[in-house]
Amino acid sequence: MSTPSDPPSTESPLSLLASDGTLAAGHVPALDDAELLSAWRAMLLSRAFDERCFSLQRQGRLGTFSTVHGEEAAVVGSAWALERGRDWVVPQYRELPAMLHQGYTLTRFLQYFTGDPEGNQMPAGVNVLPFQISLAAQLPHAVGLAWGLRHQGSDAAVIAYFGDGASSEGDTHEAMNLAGLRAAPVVFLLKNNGWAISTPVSKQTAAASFAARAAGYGFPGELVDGNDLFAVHDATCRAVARARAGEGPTLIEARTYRLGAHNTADDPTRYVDPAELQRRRAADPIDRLRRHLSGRGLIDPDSEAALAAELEEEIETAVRASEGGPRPGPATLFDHVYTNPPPRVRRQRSEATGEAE
Amino acid sequence: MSTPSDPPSTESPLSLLASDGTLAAGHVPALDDAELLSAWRAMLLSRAFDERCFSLQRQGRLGTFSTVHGEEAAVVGSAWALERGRDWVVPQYRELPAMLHQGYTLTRFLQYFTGDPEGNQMPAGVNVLPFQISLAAQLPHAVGLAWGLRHQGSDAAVIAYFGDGASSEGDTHEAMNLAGLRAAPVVFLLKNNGWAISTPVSKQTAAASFAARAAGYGFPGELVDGNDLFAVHDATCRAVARARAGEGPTLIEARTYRLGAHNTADDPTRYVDPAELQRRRAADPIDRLRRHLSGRGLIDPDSEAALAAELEEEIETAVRASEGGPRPGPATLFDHVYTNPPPRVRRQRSEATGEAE
Amino acid sequence: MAVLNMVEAIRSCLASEMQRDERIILLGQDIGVNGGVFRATEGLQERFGEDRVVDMPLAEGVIVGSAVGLACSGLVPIPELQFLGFGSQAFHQIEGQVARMGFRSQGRYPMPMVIRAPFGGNVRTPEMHSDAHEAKYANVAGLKIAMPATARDAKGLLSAAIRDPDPVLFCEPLRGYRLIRDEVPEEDFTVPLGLARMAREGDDLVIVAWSAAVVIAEKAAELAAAEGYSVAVLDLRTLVPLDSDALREATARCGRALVVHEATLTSGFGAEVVATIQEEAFWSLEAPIGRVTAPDTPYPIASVEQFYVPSVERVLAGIRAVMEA
Amino acid sequence: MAVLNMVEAIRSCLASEMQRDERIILLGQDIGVNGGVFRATEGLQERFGEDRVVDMPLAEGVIVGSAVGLACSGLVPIPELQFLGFGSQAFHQIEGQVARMGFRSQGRYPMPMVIRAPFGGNVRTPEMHSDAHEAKYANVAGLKIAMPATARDAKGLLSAAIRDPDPVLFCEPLRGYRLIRDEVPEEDFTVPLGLARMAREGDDLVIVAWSAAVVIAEKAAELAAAEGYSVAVLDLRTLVPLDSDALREATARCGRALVVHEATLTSGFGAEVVATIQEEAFWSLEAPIGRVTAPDTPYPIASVEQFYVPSVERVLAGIRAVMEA
Ligand SMILES: Cc1ncc(C[n+]2csc(CCOP(=O)(O)OP(=O)(O)O)c2C)c(N)n1
Ligand SMILES: Cc1ncc(C[n+]2csc(CCOP(=O)(O)OP(=O)(O)O)c2C)c(N)n1
Ligand SMILES: [Mg+2]
Ligand SMILES: [Mg+2]
Repeated sequence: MSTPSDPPSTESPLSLLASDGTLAAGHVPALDDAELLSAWRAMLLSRAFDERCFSLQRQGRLGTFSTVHGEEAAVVGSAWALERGRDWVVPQYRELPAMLHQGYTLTRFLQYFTGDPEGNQMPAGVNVLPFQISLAAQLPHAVGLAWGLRHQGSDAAVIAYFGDGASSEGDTHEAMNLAGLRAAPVVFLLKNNGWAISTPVSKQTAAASFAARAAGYGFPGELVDGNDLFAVHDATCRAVARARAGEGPTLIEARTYRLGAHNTADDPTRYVDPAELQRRRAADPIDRLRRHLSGRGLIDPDSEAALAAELEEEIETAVRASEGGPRPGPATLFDHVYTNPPPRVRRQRSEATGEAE
Repeated sequence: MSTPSDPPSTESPLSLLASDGTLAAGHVPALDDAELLSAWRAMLLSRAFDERCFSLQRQGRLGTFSTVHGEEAAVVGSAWALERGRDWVVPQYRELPAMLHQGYTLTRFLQYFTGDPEGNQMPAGVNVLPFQISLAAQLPHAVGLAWGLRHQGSDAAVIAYFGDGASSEGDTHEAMNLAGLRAAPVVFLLKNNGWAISTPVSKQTAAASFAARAAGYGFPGELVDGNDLFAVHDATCRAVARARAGEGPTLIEARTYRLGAHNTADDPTRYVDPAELQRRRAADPIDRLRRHLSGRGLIDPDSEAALAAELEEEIETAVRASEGGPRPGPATLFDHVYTNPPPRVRRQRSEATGEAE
Repeated sequence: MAVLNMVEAIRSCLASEMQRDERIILLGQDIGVNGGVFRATEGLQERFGEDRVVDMPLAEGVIVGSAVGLACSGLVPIPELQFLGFGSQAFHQIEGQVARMGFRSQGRYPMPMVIRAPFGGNVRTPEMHSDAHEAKYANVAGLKIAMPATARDAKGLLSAAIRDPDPVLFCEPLRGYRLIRDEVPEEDFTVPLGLARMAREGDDLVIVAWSAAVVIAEKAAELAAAEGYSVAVLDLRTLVPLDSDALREATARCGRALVVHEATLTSGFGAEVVATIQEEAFWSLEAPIGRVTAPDTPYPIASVEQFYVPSVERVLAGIRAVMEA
Repeated sequence: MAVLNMVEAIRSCLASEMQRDERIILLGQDIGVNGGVFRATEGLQERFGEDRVVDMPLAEGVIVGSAVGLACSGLVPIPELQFLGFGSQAFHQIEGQVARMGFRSQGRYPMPMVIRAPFGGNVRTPEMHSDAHEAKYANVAGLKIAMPATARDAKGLLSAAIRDPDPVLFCEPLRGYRLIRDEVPEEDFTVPLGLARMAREGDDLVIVAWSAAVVIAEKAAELAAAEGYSVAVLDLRTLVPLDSDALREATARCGRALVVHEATLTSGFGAEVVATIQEEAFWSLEAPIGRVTAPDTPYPIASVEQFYVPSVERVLAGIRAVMEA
C-alpha cells in the first residue's frame, strides 16, 4: 500500500483509510464534513436500493440488473470529484450512485428496469450517457465526448466507468490511445471488482495491474484501494484537475470486490470460494467508512438508524412513483429510432400501433 | 541508447552496432561469420528485389505492393533468430525476407503480385501464414497458432510482424493480453518505421514507446535500434529462447524507418520532410552493416559486386519463372473458398467457368 | 430415445465430439467452471480438462481470432460467443478472416471451425442479447450458417458442422435452450448441412422459417387449419447452404409462401428466401410471398418484445393475407 | 455548371458544408496533410484547421466510436473509413452504437453523423479494399445508407446526409472517384434521401442498381436497345430509405426487372429489392426478377476481378434471360 506522500503508483494501491477507520497521518481530505456525509448517505442508499431491487426482481417486478454491492466507495468516491451540471458521467451498468450524483433518479432507474425505455433517457442537464450493455463500447464515446466538449471551449471533465472484464476489449485500447493523443479530458475509472461474471481477474490478464497500461498510452495511471472512499476521491480529484487543466487523461484502477452476484441471473456459488467471499466481506467499504465516521463522531447508531429510515422512505417513494405508469405499447418500438423515419418504418409503425402514418 | 550490459529497456533502444560499423565492446554476436554473411545477403537481396519490383510495377507488370526498403535489418535480424521448419512467421505485408527465410520464394511472391493467388499459398513445410492486408488481424492468429502448437507438444516459436499503425487496432491489444494469459510462445515484432501511410508515429500514439505496453500484459517488452542487425537479432534470440522455454511472449519494438513510399500507390513527397528523409537515409541499415563487415574484412567492394551480380541473376531467374504461367481464369474465384461448396456456389462456378458442376 | 431440451442436446453433442476427436478445443467466456451462462458446456471442463475447455478473457475479437490460429496449428476450435449480438465485436475476424483463410491461403489453412452463438427473443434479456443478425453473416461468402429448431437437429447439425471442413456459424435460440424439447438419439448421427426439414405438411401455403420461429410457425399453422387453410412449415435448418430444391418443391406444391423470422425486415434473410423462391418457382406462385418479421428497429426493451418478435397471431394474420391475396 | 468527377464533387461538398456549419468535424486516417488516400479531403485541413480535419490513429472502432461521443457533445462528425471493408473493425460501433444511440437514449443523443466509406471493384486493389458490404449495413435498423452513382448525386446526397439528423453510411464507388464525371451545380442543393432516380427510361425491363453498377447497367441497356429491348435503369441512390414507390411504378410499367450489384448474391441487397418488388408489384410481373451479382465468394485477387464484378456482358445476358423467361 502506498501513502499520500508517495508518488502515484501502478503497483501498490493508494490507501488513505485504514481498515480500522483511521485516516493516513497527514492526509487532509478534500471532502468537508457535509460532503463526506453526503457520500456516506449515497453509499448507504446504494446498498439499501440494491437490496430492495433484488427483492423486486425476485418478485418478478424488475428485469435483470446488476447491483453495486461492494463497490460503493469506488463509485461514490470517484463521482464526488465531479461537479454536477458541469462534468459528465459515462457509465457501464453498475454505477448508479454516480448517475444519481449527476441528477439521474431512482425513479427513472426503476422505470427502466421495469420496462419503460424512457428510464434510460437522461433529462436535459443530467450529464450522463445511457447505460451501456456492450462492454467497453462506451469508452470511445467518452473520449469523443471529452474531445468534443473541449473543442467547444468547455473545461468539463468526463469520467468513464468500466470493469476488469471490459478492459480486455479492443475498444478499451483504442479509446485510451486516442485519449492520450488528443489529451482528452477524460478519467478512465476501471473498477477492478475481481470478476467478469465467473472469470477471475487472473484469467482476464497476466498483468500485475491494469493501471500500468496507462504508460503505454502516454498518460498517468494510478492504482487505488477501491474500498477506500478517500483514496478513490483523492485520485479522482487529481485526475479531474488534470483534465480541466488540459493535461489530458488519467487511468485509475480502483481495486474493489463484487460482493454480490454478477446480476440477478447469475449464481456465484458455482465459482466463488466461500472463504474468499468471507474475507472480502470483512473489507466492506461501508463498514470501513462507518468506523471512520463513528470515530470522528460524525455518526452514531441512532443517526444511522434515522438515516436508514429516511433512505427506506426515499426508496419507497421512488418505487411508488415508478409504478402504475402506462404500460409501454408497440409505439415504443419505433419512437426515437429515427428522427426522420423511412417510409417503410412509418408504415410498420402504423401497422403495429393502428395509428395513422 | 542502451548497451548489452544494461537490462532490456523500453525507453532507450538496445544498440550493438554503432553507425560507424563498430560493435559494442564486449558483445559477442550470436551469428557466426557464415550466418552473418547470409543475413547480409538477404538484406541486399531484399533491397535489390524491391527496386526490381518497383520498376516492374511502374511498367504495369506487378500489382500494388509495399517495399521493405529501410527495414531490412529489422526483418532479417529477427528472422535469423528462427529455425526454418521449426518456427513460424506470421507476416503483415512488408516482411518478405522473413518469409524467404522460412522457404517462401521470390517466384511465388512475383506470382502473387502479378495476379496468381497461388503465390499466397505456402507450400507444406513453409511455416508462414499468408500475407495479411487487414492490419493487426494476424496478431490473434499468431497467438492462437502459438498456443495451438504448444498444446500439441511443440516447442516452436511464432514471430508476428506488425507496424506502428497496426499497433492502434483493438486486435493488437486483445492478442497481446491473451498471449500473456496463455504464456503463448510468440514474439511480437513491432516494426516502428515512423509512418502509417502519411500518419507519423506522433499522431499514432502519445506513448514514449510501444515496447512499454508489454508491462500492461505481464510480459517483457524491449526497445531496439531497428537499423542494427545485431541488436534486433540479439533481442529476438532472447525472446525465442523465452518462447521455447515456456516463459511466454515478448514484445520487441524495432525502431527503423520507411525509406520508400508506403506502397506503389503512395506519394510520400506530400507529407515527408525531405530534410528528415535525408537524415534517415544516412542511417540506412545496409550501409551500417557494410561498414561493419568491411571493417572485419568479411566483404570488400569486389565481393559485394560479385554478390550483387549473383542476386541480380537470382531475381531475374525468379522473374522469368513467374512469367508465362497460365492466366488465372474464373475458376480462381471459387477454388478453396469452401472445401464442400454449397450447391449454389457449385452452380455459380459452373456458370462462370462453363465446366460441369 | 431420450427427450432432451436444446441445451442438453448441445452439451451431449459437444461431449461426444470431444471424446471422438481430441483436436477439438472449446474456448469462450465463462464456459469452464461456470459451464457457460446457459450451461451448454457444463461439466466439460471437469471431464476434458482446462486445456480443452478454455475460459477466455472478455474479447470476442480474439476469441474468434485466436481460433483462426488454433485451426492453423491443426486443431478444431469451437469458439463460443456468449451472445450473437457480441459477434459484432468479432465481425472483422469472422467476415475478413475465418471466412477467407482457406481461400486466401489457397487451401493451405482451411478453417474447420464452429462458432457457437445464442440469440433470439422473448427471454427478457438486456439490450443486444436477443438480436437476430443471421442475414449479415449470410452475406459473408465462405461461411456456412446453421440455425436448428429442434433438439434433435441441434445435435445432428452440430456434429455435422464440427466434422465439416468449412467454418460454420452455429446459432442457438435462447428461448429453445429450455423450451424446445424433443427426442434425440443417443448414438452418433449427423444431419447434413443444406437439407431443409418439412416440419409440417400442407397444401395451401408453405411457411419458411428457421430456429425458434419454426415453433411459432407451427403453432400458427395449427390455428390456420381451424380456418380451413392447410399450411406446411419448412424449417430451413441451414441458411448457407440454402436448400433451394426444398423451396422450389414446397412452393410448387402450395403456390403460396410466407417467410417468418425474428430479424428485422429490410435485408433480412427472408428477402433471400423470397428472391430464391421467385427465381426457382415463379410460375407456381399464386400470390406475393409474404414476410412476417421484426420491424426495422433495434431489438427493444423486454417489456415490449412481444410486439417485436413475430407472434403466432402476426403469423396467422400473415397467412390470411397471403391466402387472401 | 462545372463537370466534376465524383471525388471533386465530394470534396467541394465537404468544403461548403464545413463552411456552412461549424459543428462539422472530419476524422479519419490520412485525411489531413495527405488529403485522404483518394484526395477526397485535399486542402480541407489547410482551410479549416487541424481541429476540424483530424488525422486519426489506425483504429476504425475508435474513429466511429469517438464520433458517437463527438455527436453527444453537440458536434456533427463525419468519420471516414479508408475503405468500407475495414468498417468490419468498427461493426460493433456502427451496428450496436451509432445506429442505436438515438433509440437507446430515447432521443437525448441523436446521431447526426455521416460515415463516409469508399468501396467497389475493378480498381485492382489488394484484398478487402473492394468488397461491397452494403447489405450487412442495410440490415442494421437505425442507419440510413446512401450509394450515389453520379457526381451530382454524390454532392446532393452528401449534403442531404450531413443535414439529416439520422446517421448515414455514405458509400463512395472507388472506380467512380475519377471515372464518373458529370455536371454538378456549384450552388447549394440537396438530393433527398429515399428518392430513386430513373437514369434511363425504358418499357420492357427495368434494371435496378446503385453506385457504380448503374454505369454498367446503363451500358448494358444501351446494347440491349440494339437487340430490340427497351431497358430502363433505376438508380436507387439510397438503400435505406428504399424507394418502393419507384420500384412499384417501374415494374408496373415494364413487367420485368433485373437487379445488378457488386456484392455477393446470397443475402445481398438485391434480395431485398426482389422481395420488395414482388410485394409491391406482384401482379405486374411477367417473369421472375433476375439478379446479376458477384458469386458467393470473397472478392478475389485483381487479376480475375473482371470475372467477379458484374460486367456489361453479364448484365446483358441477364437482360436476355429475363426477357426470354
Ligand atoms: C461486448 C460484450 N461481451 C459480452 C457481454 C456479456 N457480459 C455481460 S457482463 C459481463 C462481464 C463484465 O465484467 P466486468 O467488465 O468486469 O464488469 P462487472 O460486471 O464486473 O462490473 C459479460 C461477459 C457483454 N455485455 N458485452
Ligand atoms: C484494418 C485496416 N485499416 C486500414 C487499412 C489501410 N492501410 C493499409 S496500410 C496502412 C498503414 C499501415 O501502417 P503500419 O501498421 O505502420 O505498417 P507499415 O505500412 O508502416 O509497415 C493503412 C492505414 C488496412 N489495410 N487495414
Ligand atoms: Mg468486473
Ligand atoms: Mg509503420
